[in-house]
Amino acid sequence: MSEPQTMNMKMTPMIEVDNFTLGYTNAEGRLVSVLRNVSLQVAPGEALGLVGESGCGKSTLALAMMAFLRSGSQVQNGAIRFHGQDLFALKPQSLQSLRGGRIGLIPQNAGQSLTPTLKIDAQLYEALKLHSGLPSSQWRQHAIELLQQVRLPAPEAMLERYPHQLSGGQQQRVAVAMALAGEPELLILDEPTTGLDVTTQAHILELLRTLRQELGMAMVFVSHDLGAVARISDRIAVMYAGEVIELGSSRDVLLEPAHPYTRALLNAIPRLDAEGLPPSLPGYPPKVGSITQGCAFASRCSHAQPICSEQNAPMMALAGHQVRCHLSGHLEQTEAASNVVSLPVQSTDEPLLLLEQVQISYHRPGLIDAWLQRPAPVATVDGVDLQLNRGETLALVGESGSGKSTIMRAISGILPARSGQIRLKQDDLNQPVEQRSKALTRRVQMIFQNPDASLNPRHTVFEILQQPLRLYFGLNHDACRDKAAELLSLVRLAPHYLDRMPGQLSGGEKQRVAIARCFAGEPDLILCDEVTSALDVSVQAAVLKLLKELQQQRGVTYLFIAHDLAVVKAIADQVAVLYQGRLCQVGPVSEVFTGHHHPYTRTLMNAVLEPDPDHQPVIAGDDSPEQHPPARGCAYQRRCPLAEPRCKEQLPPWQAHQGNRIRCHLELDALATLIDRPQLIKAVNA
Amino acid sequence: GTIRLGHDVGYAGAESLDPISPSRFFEANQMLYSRLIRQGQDGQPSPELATEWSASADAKTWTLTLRKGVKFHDGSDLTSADVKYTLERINDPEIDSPVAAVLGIISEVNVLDDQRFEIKLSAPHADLPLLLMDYRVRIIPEGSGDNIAKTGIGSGPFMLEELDSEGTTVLVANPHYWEGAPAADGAELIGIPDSQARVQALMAGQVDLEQSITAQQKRLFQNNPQFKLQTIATGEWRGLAFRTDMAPLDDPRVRKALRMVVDRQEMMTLVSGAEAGVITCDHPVWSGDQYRTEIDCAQDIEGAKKLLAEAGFPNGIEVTISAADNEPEWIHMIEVYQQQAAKAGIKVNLNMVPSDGYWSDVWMKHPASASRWSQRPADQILNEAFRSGSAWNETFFDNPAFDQALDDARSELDFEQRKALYAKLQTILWEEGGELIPYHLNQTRALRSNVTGLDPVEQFSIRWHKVDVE
Amino acid sequence: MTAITMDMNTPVAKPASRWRQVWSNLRRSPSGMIGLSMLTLHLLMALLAPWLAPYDWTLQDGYQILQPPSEAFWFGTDHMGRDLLSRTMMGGREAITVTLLGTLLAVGWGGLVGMTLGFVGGRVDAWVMRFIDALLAIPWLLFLLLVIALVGQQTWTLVLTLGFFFGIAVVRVVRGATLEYVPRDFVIAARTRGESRLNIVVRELLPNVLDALLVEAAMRWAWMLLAFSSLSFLGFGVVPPTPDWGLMIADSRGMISIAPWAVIFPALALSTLIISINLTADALAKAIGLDRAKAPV
Amino acid sequence: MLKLILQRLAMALFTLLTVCVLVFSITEALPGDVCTAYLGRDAQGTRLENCRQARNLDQPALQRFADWGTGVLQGSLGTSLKRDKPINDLVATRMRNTAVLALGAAVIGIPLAIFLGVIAALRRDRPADVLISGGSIFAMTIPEFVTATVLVLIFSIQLQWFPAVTTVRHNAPVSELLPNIVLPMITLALVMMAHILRMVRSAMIDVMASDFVQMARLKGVPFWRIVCLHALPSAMLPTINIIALTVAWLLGGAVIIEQVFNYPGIGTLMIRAIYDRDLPLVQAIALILATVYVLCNLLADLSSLALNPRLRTAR
Ligand SMILES: Nc1ncnc2c1ncn2[C@@H]1O[C@H](COP(=O)(O)OP(=O)(O)OP(=O)(O)O)[C@@H](O)[C@H]1O
Ligand SMILES: Nc1ncnc2c1ncn2[C@@H]1O[C@H](COP(=O)(O)OP(=O)(O)OP(=O)(O)O)[C@@H](O)[C@H]1O
Ligand SMILES: [Mg+2]
Ligand SMILES: [Mg+2]
Ligand code: NI
Repeated sequence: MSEPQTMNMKMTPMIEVDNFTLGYTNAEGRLVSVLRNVSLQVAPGEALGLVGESGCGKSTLALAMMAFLRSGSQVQNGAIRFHGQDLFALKPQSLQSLRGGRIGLIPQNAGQSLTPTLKIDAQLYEALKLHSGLPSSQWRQHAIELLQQVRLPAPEAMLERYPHQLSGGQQQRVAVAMALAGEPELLILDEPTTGLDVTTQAHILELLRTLRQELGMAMVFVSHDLGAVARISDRIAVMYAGEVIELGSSRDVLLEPAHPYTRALLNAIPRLDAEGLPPSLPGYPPKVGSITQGCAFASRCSHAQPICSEQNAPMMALAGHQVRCHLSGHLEQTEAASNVVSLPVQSTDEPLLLLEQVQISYHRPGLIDAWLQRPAPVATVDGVDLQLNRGETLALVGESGSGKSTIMRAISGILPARSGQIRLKQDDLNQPVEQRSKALTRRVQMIFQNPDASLNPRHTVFEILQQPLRLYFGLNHDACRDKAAELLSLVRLAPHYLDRMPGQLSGGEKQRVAIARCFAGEPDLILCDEVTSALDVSVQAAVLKLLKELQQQRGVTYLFIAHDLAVVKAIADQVAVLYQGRLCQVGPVSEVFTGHHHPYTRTLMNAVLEPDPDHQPVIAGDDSPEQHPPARGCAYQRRCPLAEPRCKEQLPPWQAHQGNRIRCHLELDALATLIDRPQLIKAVNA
Repeated sequence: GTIRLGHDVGYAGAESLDPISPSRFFEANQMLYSRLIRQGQDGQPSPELATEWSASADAKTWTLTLRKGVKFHDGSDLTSADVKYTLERINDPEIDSPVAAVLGIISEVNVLDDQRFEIKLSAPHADLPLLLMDYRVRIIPEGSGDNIAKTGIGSGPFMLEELDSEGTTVLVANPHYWEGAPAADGAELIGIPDSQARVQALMAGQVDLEQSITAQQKRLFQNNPQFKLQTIATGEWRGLAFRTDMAPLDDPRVRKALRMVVDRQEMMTLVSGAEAGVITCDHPVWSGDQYRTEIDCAQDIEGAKKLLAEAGFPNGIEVTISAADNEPEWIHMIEVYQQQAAKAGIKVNLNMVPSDGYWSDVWMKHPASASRWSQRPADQILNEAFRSGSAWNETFFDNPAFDQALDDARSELDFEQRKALYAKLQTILWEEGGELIPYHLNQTRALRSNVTGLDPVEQFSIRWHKVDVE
Repeated sequence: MTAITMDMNTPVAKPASRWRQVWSNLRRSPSGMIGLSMLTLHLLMALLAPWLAPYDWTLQDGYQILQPPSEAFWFGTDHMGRDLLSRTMMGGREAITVTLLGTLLAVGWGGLVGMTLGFVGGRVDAWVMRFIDALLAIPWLLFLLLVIALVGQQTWTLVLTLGFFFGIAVVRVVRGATLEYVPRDFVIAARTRGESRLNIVVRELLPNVLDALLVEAAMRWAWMLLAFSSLSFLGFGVVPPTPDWGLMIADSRGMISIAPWAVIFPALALSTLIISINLTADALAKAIGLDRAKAPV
Repeated sequence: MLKLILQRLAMALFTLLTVCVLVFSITEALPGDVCTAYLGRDAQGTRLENCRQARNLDQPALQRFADWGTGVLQGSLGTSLKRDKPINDLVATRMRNTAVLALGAAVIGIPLAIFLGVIAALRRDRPADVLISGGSIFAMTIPEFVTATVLVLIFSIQLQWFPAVTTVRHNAPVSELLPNIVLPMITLALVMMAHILRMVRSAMIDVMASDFVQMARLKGVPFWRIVCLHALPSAMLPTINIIALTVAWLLGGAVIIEQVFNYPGIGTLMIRAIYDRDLPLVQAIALILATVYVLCNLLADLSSLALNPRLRTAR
């Protein structure tokens, strides 16, 4: 997209949000504003990105653009106009034909947004019937065309399926097809790629880009992921606490952010090309309705002046974009590089955790299976050899379903390994957790992905922290309380949090409590399962920093699971790449990211998105996930662009280079040369 | 028209048309079969199949003459042989009928000719006709015993068409009935176990007649021109049986005290209704019986207290009565009794027991239990319920003078003397007996106004051939 | 400012306890408040009826049989001349005592067994659940009548019988609720910590299942009251002369056309009680955040 | 899929076996037997012994259970001890009558309940909902014998539209049963509807708040199309099993309705059989009703299979 084009279109806005304020009645019965004085315009054919932390009102705004109000909410002020027509003044009839017709929506979670009891064809036909005016005889043909357009393989077969029979990426494509059925002028995308795999995400974004080029639709792209927004949008609007605080072309906003919030946000994103941990954005966004006066960001802003908390900041025009900040123009340029936190590594050579030829399977043969002598299916995880030294961090990466959590379950003893050795120094970790000694369970602790689920919602923070203290050290109530307060201060929380329930904490606070609980046992090894994936970038940076600091103070060892390579790069000493439960590559971070790559490692790295309009991910040909690991040969054989016949037959050998082990048939040098050939998207996978 | 009657399916579908079966279907049987002797309007024995009867001087041999020209439903003639067969079958130990308890004294039946036969007794009995009046002593054709339960062939006013005791049993008029063809075309006996449902069926016009309704239910029909009510005195009673062989009730004074505290009129009013029956002073002989004696048994709290004090219970006593809800009156009766007895310092407890298994596990086992008896002639009831050693002597009454008087009364041929003896027996029971019999129940019958020919007599005396529905 | 100081300084009022929260939610539901006050009224009545009743509820008066409501007898009299107001006031005592104790018993054992089964899982769970299924497959009335015939109809045997029977269904519901939590991370966390099974059931699962259990209890109670009145109707419930609504209705139902008051007042008392329980249960479920379908078994 | 059904059948058989054993043990433990119940006051001495002998009651309990069990396997439910008739015949007509009643109630009640439940959910907290929900709570809390009595008073005694009690031969053809069935059917339907309605309502409220319904709105699908096509099938899913359980539960408890209306169904037979201590009959009825329960559940499972593609189609 070139700049002049965008400028031309601004003359005739397609959708115009005009000083729009929207409120809802909260639990106390007060009317509070979720969106405040939002003004935006989208021209025909233009793509606008809408970014911000969770809860800042992005979805609310997006839905309002379809004249949809969630229950309990009402328009307080302003209007939204589509081609000059006030959407909220429309009659239900015309609204119905507008929605799904001229304005289409692609929801965040297509899996839950497709009616589970209807086949794909019925749902597509419905969209065609309502919005296309085609005779019913042509529906099928057109539906197939639509599915081809979103590059779904075997469209005829897809029509016959139910939503649950599709993978997440396929569901998302169906949702796109359905939106396209109405031939919309404006497409609203509410986090269409959140929750998808890195590789799948890259594919969908690429699809959306090409569709836009082909069809020339306008788009409103909602996301909290600046990387994703950078890929799609011509212009970006940054939202904070229900306000648009910065609005401008992608390039301006991403490369020359003017608002302190935008800057901090961009800084908090870990990058593949940077060293160390990103600096975190302090504090949390205000609660809805708590800000009545002044700049909403004032309390978190490192540049705040008295005026900030007294007067509402006006939208100010700056070169190329608009900023809602009293100090705009007076701030110095970005200080990104200087802020990166770098902490020295303190690893030792003392091996702590050892995995040898570990095989894990969920399959439990039943009586009937044993009787019929059915062969057991291929193990979920197989042949895993890992060694982890005290004080080190080993990151396990891989797509969803690659068996990362499964390995962790085996180490924690919830799902004992079927064969192989797992040892913590001298102690045997092969036995299930119920049979382990208390001392041993104390030494291995776990932190979970979703702090909502890992904290008992009915316990106070104190009760949560008390459990391990009581169990391992037999402390009485008062001693527990002192110790618990100490633990909270360790994770930078004040003692008054002891009496709160998890429901009264923010996501980051919850994760801190979970970390405190884990450290209560004074463990040697901590298993971290995607501990930051559920958190906003700003919070993520703070949690990562906390983990790193604690590791230094306490000399603990982390087994760190993540699918975000940038995060891995920031925190880990060693990386193990897992595909379909089989290791592809293991080695020190520096080597893995810069040295030789296994083809799969390369695919993962190419798919990473960066908040930079010039960054282009390279996409592997196929993103369809596999059901079972292959029984023989290389685990990656089916998707590998370099696959050879022997890959299907023989298990590849380990090849080592400076501590970087790669499991591949190809010579290391061959890997290095072959892999840089550009890989193109295959138009339609047959 | 067709007479539609409800019945309570008392034997749960096992209803048998065999008149002497323990589960006899008496609602049908009284229409299908005839007795030798029936109760006349005056309560005295009157001719049915037997036209004449006479006793020998020692009252041990009776000679009876049968009516001429009576035919069974299958067309065969009724003869002395059929009677002999019927009576002997009753006493057949193989069949083991409960009716044998009534006619057990018959030792032999001899056919004199087609119309005449004689009955020989093992002991003198001056009132054999009263025994033959028993509602179960119905004459069946000779040799029909094995399938009578299904065929229902008798000489009554109606003939069986279909037997379905839980549903609707259908009877049709017998055109050859000896008293003349019935007025109605037929009868339907409809099984309705729930008594309230029977009353509702009557109110909704689905049945024509309900044989016994409670005093409260009377109000439902009283001022309604669509219905008529008939009230008939009967010998039926509900009583409380105290075992006389257990302390402290082995003392006759205590027993009398227990019975003296009762205000019988009030009890009747509350339990069954103000005019629901005839007050009785703890003896079983009912008002329609020729041997009935009237005693004064007004409530006497002071007297009861005195008796108790004499017996060594100046501070009163406590008794526990077991009852179930087989009979709804029982519970109500005990509730009233609780209240009345309390005045004399007698604490009455109700021990509620399951209604099934009541007769086997509670009655005659617990120290005190509720009881129920249907109408029987004086001699029969006094023997069955109070003679020492009798199987159903529920109070375990053991009084040699009483037993002696029973024997004397039976063999006494002079009516007045016999009556005096029976009066003595009743007085003994009032003075010393263990059973509280507050009153004999009236039967209240509700019927639709379009039912004709139904006399206000107890149900076994109804002349069904006269009844019709317009 | 940094995140750390910010967290320390945020003024937080000591947070309201969870139950206070539930209570304030409950207070905002009009139907719930109606239900709750009706329920309280019923319970108070049951508690204080012997002192409040205008007449002796067993006092029979042959001259006052089936009197319509009047100044002397507000609810009229029954077929034994007893004051219906007094009897209606007393008529809930036995039923409420039996069913309340029965409910506590049912929820107690059902909840414990259900939670344990849900947590233990595996073979034990499978077999016990088959057995529970079989118990549920027996027609409920047959089951109750058989057991009552077996153990008799004293108050405590009724409590035991009803408590046992209604607990069976609780097992299923609670097990289902437990299964929702067993795979949650906080339970896994407790397992990997090495907590004993008992500790996990009591400390981790119970607080979460408590909501479901509470709503379940209220619902079981309503069902049990209905079942109890059915038993009384069939003569297996309360022993006279203790007044009981079910018994009073059964006794007078034939009289409904001439003495409707003898049926209406006890029936009204019974159904207002059950309605109040239902309303309270619904509002409670909502206040707790559990707007779920009612399970009949 | 086939495996699933086979598994369910095996489980059902196990359930039924357990039911038989349980009921047998309880009835065996009861005080009194068919003879004491039958003979009443006459239950004494040789008469009692003869009666017991004639009914094989002198045999050990296990033996009798085994005999009965073999009979069942050969298709005979045994002989009623009290009535001395084959249980198969006794139960067949009774079961037919109850089935007619239940089916009638279900055919009227369930669709109406679903309809009202949906309306109440869509008009949540508005007058229509308050009316429907309030009515259903009220209907739920009135014992069925009160409802029945009131219906009889109005429709049979006052208006004389329908018979107050059933007075047909118990093996009368269904056509003869029909007028008798109206009032019991309405009573049963009322109780049943109230429960189902409430369940449908809350399921529907959940579904209407779900993502895919919101999405359907945002696709511009007309309201009633959303309700019928998108929401209702999903809302029915959690309800189907509960509907089945309700129906089975009510059938097991329809005794009171049958008794009040003198309806010759299986419930009244059951009560009688318990009173009579007619053990094989109790057993047979328990077995049959348990089978109905199991079948209802199976049917519900199959319907959810039909409604829920997740179960029907493997991924
Ligand atoms: N009924 C309601 N209607 C509108 N807003 C609501 C309602 N209930 C809660 N909210 C609040 O509105 C705010 C904005 O929500 P919204 O879903 O638009 O955020 P978002 O930016 O899309 O966040 P996320 O990234 O988590 O999707 C949130 O703080 C939310 O808690
Ligand atoms: N309880 C289970 N029973 C059977 N299979 C399971 C179970 N849990 C996971 N699996 C399968 O095991 C494989 C690995 O799952 P695992 O949860 O370890 O993946 P993961 O790498 O942690 O993925 P994610 O990033 O989505 O968390 C997947 O194919 C999954 O379908
Ligand atoms: Mg959102
Ligand atoms: Mg995982
Ligand atoms: Ni600051």
